[in-house]
Amino acid sequence: MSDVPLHRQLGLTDDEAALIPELLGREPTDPELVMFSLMWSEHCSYKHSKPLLRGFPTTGARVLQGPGENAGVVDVGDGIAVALKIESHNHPSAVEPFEGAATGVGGIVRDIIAMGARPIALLDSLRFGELTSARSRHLFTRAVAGIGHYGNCIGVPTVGGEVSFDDRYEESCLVNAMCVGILGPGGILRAAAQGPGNALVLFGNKTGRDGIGGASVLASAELDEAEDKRPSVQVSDPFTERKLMDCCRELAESGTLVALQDLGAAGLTSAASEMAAKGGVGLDIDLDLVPLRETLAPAEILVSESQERMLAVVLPEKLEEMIAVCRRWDLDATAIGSVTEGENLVARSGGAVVVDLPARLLADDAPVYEVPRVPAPTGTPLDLATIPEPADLAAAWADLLARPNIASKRWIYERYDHLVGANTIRRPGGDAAVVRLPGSDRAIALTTDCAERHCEIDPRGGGRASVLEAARNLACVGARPVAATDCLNFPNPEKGSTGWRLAESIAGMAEALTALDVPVVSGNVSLYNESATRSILPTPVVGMMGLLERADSSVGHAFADAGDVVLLVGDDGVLDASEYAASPGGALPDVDVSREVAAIELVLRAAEEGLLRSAHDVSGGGLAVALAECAMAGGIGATARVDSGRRDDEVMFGEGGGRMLVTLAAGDVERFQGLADPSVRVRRLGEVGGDAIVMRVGATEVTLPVERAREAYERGLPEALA
Amino acid sequence: MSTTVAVLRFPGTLDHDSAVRAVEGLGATAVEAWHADAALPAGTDAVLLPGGFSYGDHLRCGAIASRAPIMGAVRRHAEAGGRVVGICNGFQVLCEAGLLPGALRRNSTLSFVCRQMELEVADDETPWTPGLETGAVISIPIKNNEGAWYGDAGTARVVLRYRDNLLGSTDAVAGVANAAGNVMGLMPHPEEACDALLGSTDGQIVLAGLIA
Amino acid sequence: MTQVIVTVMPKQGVLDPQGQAVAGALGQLGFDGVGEVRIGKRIELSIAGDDPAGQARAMCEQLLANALIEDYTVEVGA
Amino acid sequence: MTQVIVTVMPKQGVLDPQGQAVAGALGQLGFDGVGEVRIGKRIELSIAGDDPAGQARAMCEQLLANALIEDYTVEVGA
Ligand SMILES: Nc1ncnc2c1ncn2[C@@H]1O[C@H](COP(=O)(O)OP(=O)(O)O)[C@@H](O)[C@H]1O
Ligand SMILES: [Mg+2]
Repeated sequence: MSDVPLHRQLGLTDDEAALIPELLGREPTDPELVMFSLMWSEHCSYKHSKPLLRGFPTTGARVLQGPGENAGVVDVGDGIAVALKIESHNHPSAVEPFEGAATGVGGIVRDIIAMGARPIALLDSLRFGELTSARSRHLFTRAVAGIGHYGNCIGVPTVGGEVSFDDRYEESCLVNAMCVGILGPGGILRAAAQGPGNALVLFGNKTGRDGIGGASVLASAELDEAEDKRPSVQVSDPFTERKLMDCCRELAESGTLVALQDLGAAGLTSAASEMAAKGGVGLDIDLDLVPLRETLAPAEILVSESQERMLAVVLPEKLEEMIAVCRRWDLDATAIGSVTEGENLVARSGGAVVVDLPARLLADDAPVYEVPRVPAPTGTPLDLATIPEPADLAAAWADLLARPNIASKRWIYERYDHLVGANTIRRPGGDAAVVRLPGSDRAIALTTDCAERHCEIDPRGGGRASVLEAARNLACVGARPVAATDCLNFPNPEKGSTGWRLAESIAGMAEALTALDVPVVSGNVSLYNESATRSILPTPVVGMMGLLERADSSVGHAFADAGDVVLLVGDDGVLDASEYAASPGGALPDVDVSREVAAIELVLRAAEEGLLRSAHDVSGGGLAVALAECAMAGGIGATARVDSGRRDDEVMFGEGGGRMLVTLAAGDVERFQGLADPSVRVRRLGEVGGDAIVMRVGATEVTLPVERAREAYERGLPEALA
Repeated sequence: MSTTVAVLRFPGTLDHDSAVRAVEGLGATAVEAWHADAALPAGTDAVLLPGGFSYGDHLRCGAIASRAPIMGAVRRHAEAGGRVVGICNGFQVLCEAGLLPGALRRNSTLSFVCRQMELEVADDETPWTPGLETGAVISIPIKNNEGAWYGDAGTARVVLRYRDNLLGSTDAVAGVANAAGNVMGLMPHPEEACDALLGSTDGQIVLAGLIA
Repeated sequence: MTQVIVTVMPKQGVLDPQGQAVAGALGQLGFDGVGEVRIGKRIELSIAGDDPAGQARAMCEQLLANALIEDYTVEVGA
Repeated sequence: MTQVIVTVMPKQGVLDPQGQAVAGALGQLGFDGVGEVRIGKRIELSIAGDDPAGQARAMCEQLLANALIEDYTVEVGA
């Protein structure tokens, strides 16, 4: 180990190490080198993804804060602004799933707090290996427990999310968490430090040896190496986070703060250098003043990732008041330095200067790399002959409903408090959660989605599909999409076709977002999700927010009354990359963005005119599963006829096609059809009624009693975990 | 004069604001009572201990909060016959303070559970079940990790029982009162069931007990 | 400062669902010979003053244990 | 059956939010002389077979303790 130069042990390349003295005009001190290694990691610098991210649309009439701050902020009308962001905590969750997932939630919540916002909702997007693997069962159950523990204890409802299981996540699971918050009357707080002479206050938990090396080692090296770094695991303290939430709300509303920043990856180093660089000022920090839990070296204090800490800039005359508010909330708060003229970040220890360098070198000047873009070969369409046609389609239907990827996610969301705050209008289990905006007649809808199997065989189409599915989920509850956040989970972009897939996925997402007029206001990148033997699927998770002008106008997916007409909006699906076929590869028809957007617009218009009795996105498991989900939710069956020259199982279980299933009162069908753009296909399938779902495909009739569907759907996940 | 309800706030209280909204929805006035104060706000008619994870639920749920300075004042208020309701963590606090019988233990599911529940009225003579007869069913959500009531159901004044004893409470108890009936605690969250938009208004029936 | 160890265990006769679950999980992992499992808390305190054991007992009565469902013991160390 | 006691404590240096909260509460109750408080688990098991201590250690490695953040000790009783 010792003959490896320090910079390489820290994860810097030889070129990067050579660049540092050039920029600095001298050799860095050891603490400085450690700081560079963390700030120049992919996690902090986005050095491989920055150029690609420029492809996203990021502006719009509602955007109050786009990418670049701790979270994006959107104007939702009625004088209300909402902050949102999604973030990954993948590697820490693979090492210690409970604490890793819990601290992931804590981190994203602090990003929202740092904007001066009050968190009102959380979502989680999860990917694990198949549940037939004991290791995956362990990681999954512990991660869910950790997410629940943190969210439940801080009193922010976890209103939605998604999960899927695939072998390719066996060694690199994904834990992404999204948080949404409401800005207070104080408006947006930003991270830029200002006003030489102002005080720099560290508050929240004491600093310990938690997560030291975490940013560079846990977030950008491959897991095999990370496993040696086990003792640096962070332990979550949601009780302190809740006090921070309440305390920051009080501080933000009373206008006590000049700037606010959370401490996340790379701890004080990252928070201080970003605050200084953004504000174009210097900061002078006395490390001896940092409250410690144990004895630490200066470099350790600078990079510790102890959780539940915030850094604020405060006017000298408000310092005493600010510290008193923290004390009232039983939180440590200590002035550890001040804002200075110039641009240097200075850190002192024992009276000596141990760090003195321009903050922007750390925060902004990491080298940027173009990823190689080696296209993967185009797939060939799935050969249906390789998939035996089931003799009993009803049994195949019920089996599909019980697969963990399709089955009810009740086992997960009942472990999460999805109600706290008394604003949850639509609970988990439907297409999107609907959350009332307190003090207003409006509500927002929230969803996370990703079409990772589609992204593998056609990353551009998969990028489009991920965005469009999120938008359909919002449209189905009657919410107009207004803003997005994204988390790009990929393997090593320097190898194989990953760089190309990353670029293509982003291009596809950008295209669909532009067509929907939905800007990306924040996001996160997590690369190197692979082991020596296996890489994850390209997984660009989309978190999307929609708006309802009237909180009481949302639509659910439950079938309502017997006699309601069932309509299918959209095109046919295929079995390539479907849950039913469960075979990798295939080739998918092009995603026609403008037609799919027109279909979304139709459902939105119908919702706005109050025509919809129910609406549901057709996703995993295809039409048959979507029909069953609406029937189970409503406790009433339906008949649906689909005429088609294709194989019965393809008609029933095929996926894609940008489809939505809606029901209307019989008298409203004509009005609905009148709203449709001519490019959108609308088919009448049948009527709601009875206690079974009856599908007539050509000459075949398949009947599944609603109770049998429910038994399979509710059994799936608990049985897979037993 | 409208009733003034003091809504307690401990570090880690989560449901303060929703409880305030529910109380105000009933036409009462809500005022905050801070854990470190020795007295209830002037003019307090009734007290609500909202849900949450006071002191992080460390040691035992409600244990640390039950020893906070404000609890002396709550005790005096209760002993003088004043109305007190504890919801979820507030119920745990009242049991730990000895103002209600029994203790709340880990759910037999060994997991947190958030679910809409049907509750059966077990005692229609308390102030917390006005207009309801014994056996009537109301729907209010639960969300807790340590919600299994343990105690002597024979001597305790049981107000509400679960129809489905999911958490493993003694005798399916969801809520109990003291012998006089002026103090009551329940694990389900009535403040989350005070608005048709959120699915149920049955919580208003229980909380109406605060308004004499 | 005297090191004091307080042990708080669920009362005999009071069901310990967590202990039962752990017993079940150990069985599933292939540990056959496991009988009853009971899970409680171990609290390590350093206490100043003349009567650390008495202090610790007072702490148990007032906060650390709930007499309805738990028993405690106090042990004074080095 | 041999009675075995497993003690699982947070590792030195690892945050112990529970211990911190209890230390604070004891101070507020007027117990002045309390220094550090650390809280862990005490697990009482009865184990059959020749090597109860070895069995218990294996159980700790596999289930009872989380080696990343906790230390454990095994004590064989009567
Ligand atoms: N990890 C999770 N956390 C919380 N809720 C979840 C999670 N996974 C799924 N859900 C909820 O279960 C429902 C079904 O999810 P999913 O099958 O992913 O929906 P869709 O395929 O329509 O996007 C949604 O309401 C979703 O919010
Ligand atoms: Mg689904």
